[in-house]
Amino acid sequence: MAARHNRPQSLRHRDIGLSDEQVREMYYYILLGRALDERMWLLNRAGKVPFVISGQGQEAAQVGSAFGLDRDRDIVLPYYRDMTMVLAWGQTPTEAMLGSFAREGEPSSGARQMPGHWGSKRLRIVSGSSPVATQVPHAVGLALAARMRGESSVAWVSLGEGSTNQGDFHEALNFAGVHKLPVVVFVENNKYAISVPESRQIACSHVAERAASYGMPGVLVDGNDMLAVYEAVRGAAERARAGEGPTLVEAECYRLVPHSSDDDDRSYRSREEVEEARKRDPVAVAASYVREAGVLSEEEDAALRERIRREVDEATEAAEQAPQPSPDTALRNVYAEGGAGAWQ
Amino acid sequence: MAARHNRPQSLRHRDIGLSDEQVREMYYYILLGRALDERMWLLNRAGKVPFVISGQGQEAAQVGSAFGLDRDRDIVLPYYRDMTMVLAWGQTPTEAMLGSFAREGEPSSGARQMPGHWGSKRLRIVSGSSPVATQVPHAVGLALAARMRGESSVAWVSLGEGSTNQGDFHEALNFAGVHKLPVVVFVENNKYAISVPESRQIACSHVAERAASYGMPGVLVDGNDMLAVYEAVRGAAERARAGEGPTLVEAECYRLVPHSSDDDDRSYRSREEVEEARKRDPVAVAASYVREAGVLSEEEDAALRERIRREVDEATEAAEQAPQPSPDTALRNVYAEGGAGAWQ
Amino acid sequence: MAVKSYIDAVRDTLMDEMRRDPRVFVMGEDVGKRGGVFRATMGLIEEFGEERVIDTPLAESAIVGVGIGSALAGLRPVAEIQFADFIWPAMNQIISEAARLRYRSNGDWTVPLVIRAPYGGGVHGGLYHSQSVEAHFYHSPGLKIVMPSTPYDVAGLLRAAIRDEDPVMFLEHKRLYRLIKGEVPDDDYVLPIGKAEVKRQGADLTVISYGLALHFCLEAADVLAQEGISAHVIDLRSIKPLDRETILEGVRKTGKVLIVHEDNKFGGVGAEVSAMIAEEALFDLDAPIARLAGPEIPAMPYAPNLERFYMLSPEKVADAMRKLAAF
Amino acid sequence: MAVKSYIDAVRDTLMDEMRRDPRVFVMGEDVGKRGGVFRATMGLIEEFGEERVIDTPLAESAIVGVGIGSALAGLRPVAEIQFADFIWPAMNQIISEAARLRYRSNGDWTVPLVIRAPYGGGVHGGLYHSQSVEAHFYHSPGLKIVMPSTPYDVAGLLRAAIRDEDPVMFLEHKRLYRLIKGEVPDDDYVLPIGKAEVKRQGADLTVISYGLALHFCLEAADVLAQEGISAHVIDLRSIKPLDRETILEGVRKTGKVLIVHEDNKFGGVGAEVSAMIAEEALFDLDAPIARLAGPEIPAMPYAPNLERFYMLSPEKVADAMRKLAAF
Ligand SMILES: Cc1ncc(C[n+]2csc(CCOP(=O)(O)OP(=O)(O)O)c2C)c(N)n1
Ligand SMILES: Cc1ncc(C[n+]2csc(CCOP(=O)(O)OP(=O)(O)O)c2C)c(N)n1
Ligand SMILES: [Mg+2]
Ligand SMILES: [Mg+2]
Repeated sequence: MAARHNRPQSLRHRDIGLSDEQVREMYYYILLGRALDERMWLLNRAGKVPFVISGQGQEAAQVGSAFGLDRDRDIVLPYYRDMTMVLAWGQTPTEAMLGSFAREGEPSSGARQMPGHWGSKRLRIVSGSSPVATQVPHAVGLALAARMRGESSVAWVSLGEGSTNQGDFHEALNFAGVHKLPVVVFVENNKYAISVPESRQIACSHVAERAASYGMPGVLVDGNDMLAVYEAVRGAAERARAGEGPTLVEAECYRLVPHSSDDDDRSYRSREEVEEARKRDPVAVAASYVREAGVLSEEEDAALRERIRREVDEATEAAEQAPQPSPDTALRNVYAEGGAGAWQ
Repeated sequence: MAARHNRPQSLRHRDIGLSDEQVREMYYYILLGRALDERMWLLNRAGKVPFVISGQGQEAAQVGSAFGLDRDRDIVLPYYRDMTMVLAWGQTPTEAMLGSFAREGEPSSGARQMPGHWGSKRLRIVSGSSPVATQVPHAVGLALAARMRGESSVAWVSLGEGSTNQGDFHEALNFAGVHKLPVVVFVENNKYAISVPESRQIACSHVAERAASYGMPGVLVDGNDMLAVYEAVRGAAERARAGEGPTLVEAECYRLVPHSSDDDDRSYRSREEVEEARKRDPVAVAASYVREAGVLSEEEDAALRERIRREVDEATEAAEQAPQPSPDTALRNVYAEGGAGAWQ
Repeated sequence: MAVKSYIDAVRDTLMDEMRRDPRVFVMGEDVGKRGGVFRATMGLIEEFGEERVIDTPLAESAIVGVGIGSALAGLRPVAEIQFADFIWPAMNQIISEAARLRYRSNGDWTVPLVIRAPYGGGVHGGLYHSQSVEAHFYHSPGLKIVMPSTPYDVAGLLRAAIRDEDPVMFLEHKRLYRLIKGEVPDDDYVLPIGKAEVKRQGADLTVISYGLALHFCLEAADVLAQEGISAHVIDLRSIKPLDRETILEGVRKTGKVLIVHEDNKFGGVGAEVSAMIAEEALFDLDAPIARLAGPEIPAMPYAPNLERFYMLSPEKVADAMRKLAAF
Repeated sequence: MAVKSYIDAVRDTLMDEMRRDPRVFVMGEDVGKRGGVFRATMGLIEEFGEERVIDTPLAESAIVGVGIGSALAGLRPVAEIQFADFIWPAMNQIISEAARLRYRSNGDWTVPLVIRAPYGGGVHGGLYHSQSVEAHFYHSPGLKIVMPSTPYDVAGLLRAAIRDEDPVMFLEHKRLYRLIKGEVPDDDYVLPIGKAEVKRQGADLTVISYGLALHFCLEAADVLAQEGISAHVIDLRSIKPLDRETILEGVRKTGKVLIVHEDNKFGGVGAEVSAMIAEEALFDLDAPIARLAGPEIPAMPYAPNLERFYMLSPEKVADAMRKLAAF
């Protein structure tokens, strides 16, 4: 379990080895992720993009993860809510918007996949799919390969708490545990799997407890606190790099919006519950941290938000103006090209 | 964890509510299971039966289970090593032998399945398959049905320790845990999955620890001790019947023989290790218990063994003389019969 | 007689069957308070409670496997797989268990289980919310597969599936949910599984289809009728078993066959239909057996024009029909 | 040139490829000290150690899924599924992931993974150690499926599979492991995936098969030759992609086609082969396209005479050939 800090907040980030600049950067990505996400909902409600799947409420967990890893060598397997993670990992707002609009040049899939299915070999972001938890064994395989080659990279993979009930989660974590592989399994527990609350989904009290089944440490961390997450993930990554094996990290968050733009959450949770959760909104938590820690003034904050608004505008415009991929590209990249196009 | 008993052995079975007669009966089944199993190997080596999969070393765990349940109402989903379990549950030696010889009248499958794939609706033994762990969700479904109908039956399901790595194990136990269903999941940990030792198979130190993932108690018990197993399974069944939900019981045993008649275990484990394990052979443990507890004299023991030898002979003879099922029965029972035999 | 949408026919039939038979219950992801992501189980939890409308954990193999267990106990579970695309984790339970329990126990144990799953594309679902899955299952003896194309057939066949003694996969084309409305009698009618339906009598060519594509075929047939080409159109309705008689009768009638499905062609349902015809009615044919189906790519892409490229349409079907008629 | 059994060709090729390319490694249940339950990996752990010969936990979805992950990293995993019958828990990883990663990333990520699995019956394996699984996979674009029938083909095609840039299922008929011996060149030859082979030239009818059944067809062709009937026999070798040219050439040559496989008929590989012929060479046919295949039961039973009932044999094939020749 993550240690609780009682020191004055203003020192926390330095205590855990983060510079003021790094904290400002983390804060920037949290704001950027939120702003881009909110814009996507607006575009959806305006009929411009067909679908949104949202990370609102999980931004701090994602940014904490990205900064806790080594962005120059680690490999990440994000899930569909991880837009803020992939932004912090190097994808651009325009790239994300190209996904929402499903336009040519979308880097993850050539607009073949729904939004949120991140991927980029260049950035070491492994292409994800929709069936949940399938990415977990992939992460273990990537970690296995790193070990076989004597590389020191770590594989970080994320999923929702409901998805930890899939067989693939179990099989993959056990494999990683037996072979002591350098993996960080990061569960973004946002309390719901579509409409099903954690209590009807998971028989134990915390996902982190599942780690015991796999002989690895389980770390429970406040997912609304970017610094706590940073510390937990960095610790897990260091452990992995030191050859001590995998760690399961559970970040407690709350899904602040409906499951997706096709969902209406009023039938299965009360407005009061959502309002209550908003009090711990990670954007607000981060904002008050940077303010109180004195790393960002009110004016700087306003300027930053303005810069982000511009970036989101530009991304939206660029994506909206991009053409659709040409229809015949649908036939490409089924197999390695240049090979015999035999009867399949 | 099961409590360790320090009282004089002679009182143990009465302390846990078993009569002398019941203990004799348990002992009888342990001997019968072993004798029948040994005969099957002889028949295999003589070229008379094509395949043996053996329960040697797991007899006490199986008999303890059968007696810990209510044989008049509970439902069992045994796995392929559970011959002694199904004998104690009501199948006859001849029925088991019909399976080995694959002859007409074999009750579990009409000789369609390999030996060891037990089944009988009459006896509430659910037909099993070869892919491991698929029976665990079935048990959960049977328990769900019992609860929906207000019946007080418990579903007992067994599997090997290696099989607890399958996704189905995880998914099923979580389902049972969330819905607090009356299931006893019984793992016969015989230390090997074919050639792979527990240490390369399971990342935690005991399978019983996995229970924590599913919000249920995990009980570790000496699988060579029929009384300890009896107590653990009876306790789990009582809990289930009282509406308190599922339990995971792990019985520590040792597979005394190769994986099957097609296996040669010398390449992956030492003879010394096997010899060492034989010192805790459940048959010997049971024999010394009944002797020391004074429930069976030397003469009675000899007579019992003689009776068992006869029963095994008779079963062998009956099965050997039974005809093969007629070939055209292969087409029967694909669908409910009487229905339209359309083009499939 | 009420006019209903396809999805209302699903929901109302579930409701009727649950009222009729206390052994019937539904289980799946979000089927409870949420009423299913498509609302196919809306209102059920209010009437039947949490015990008979079970929100399961997110684990398809358990959904099917626990369903099997309850069916073994004599209940009549209707298990929902939220999208057919997510059925693969349950493959082992479906193929090795549900389809085989009767056979492997020589008739002793049976699995009267229904697996409902929305399938199909044209809904901006991308690679993993658009798939057709029937061809991966139709090769497995022990299963039945039903794929209705109208609200009337949904009600009659879902009733049949729930009352069947064997496992039935009930595949609902999700594009049809709200696209198609039709008359549904209020009574308790049951349609036999394994019977196709001639939707339109014709003399020049025979078109065999099911699901959403069937509607495209009917639209195309209307267009062709105006061009003087008369199409005989068959809705398979059941993929397993297939209705040999109705198909062969259709072949003999026109001598020209076009099989149409959204799923990709290689090894799709059309392969077996064609092979059966080539085996049993070869000399009734006046033209090669044609198949019009999805392209050989792993699944339907998301971008609208890529999706259109994949999907069939009345125009694509009409073109294929014209070509065959002109042969 | 050495004469080898089918299984020795598997093992020796694995050994050669692991020596040649440090990226190649094997993983699966009992592949280490035990050398595989069929001994296909015997001796590998002694030479290459535990890091490249990995005994995995008993979990097929992880075997394939971890294999995929390592392939994404640029390694060349050869994952063994102990019996093809136990591949279903890995279905999601195979269909939704391995087969689709290149496509879904628009060519960015690739999965050069080989999945080896012993399949097929006639080995007293009963319902769950006898199955053919090819038809459940051949409908999925993105996969390749190879099913060699001789030691020569095993070596050439396994090499091709390991060097392929895409996922390949390499299905080995377990009855052939020790039944069939043949010459295998010592050099590093590679056979192209997707090419069938004419095993015997003939004029009266064309027999298309693969795996163990191919050998029955060749035996039957010998018998029929003595009766004056000349059979053209094609070994498909690759199920996906199929070799259109060689098949159509065979059809044109004789005008009569018999497709033979051990797997059950409905929706089996023969369905697509037949449908392709009915689509592309209908007017070359002088007889209905015949299929000889396993019966429509969930799987092969255990009792010897039930197994015989299921299995093909040279006699059963010869009968079907005679019938077609006489048409
Ligand atoms: C195998 C599978 N089954 C069902 C779905 C449909 N589905 C998409 S998201 C989701 C809920 C996931 O919940 P959780 O894991 O908690 O992640 P969250 O969406 O809450 O972040 C479901 C059921 C799916 N994508 N994959
Ligand atoms: C899904 C699946 N994969 C592989 C096998 C092949 N197999 C049969 S038994 C066995 C080992 C099982 O080990 P364990 O669960 O410990 O049970 P034990 O045999 O030791 O009693 C294996 C791998 C199988 N039956 N099912
Ligand atoms: Mg969640
Ligand atoms: Mg074991």
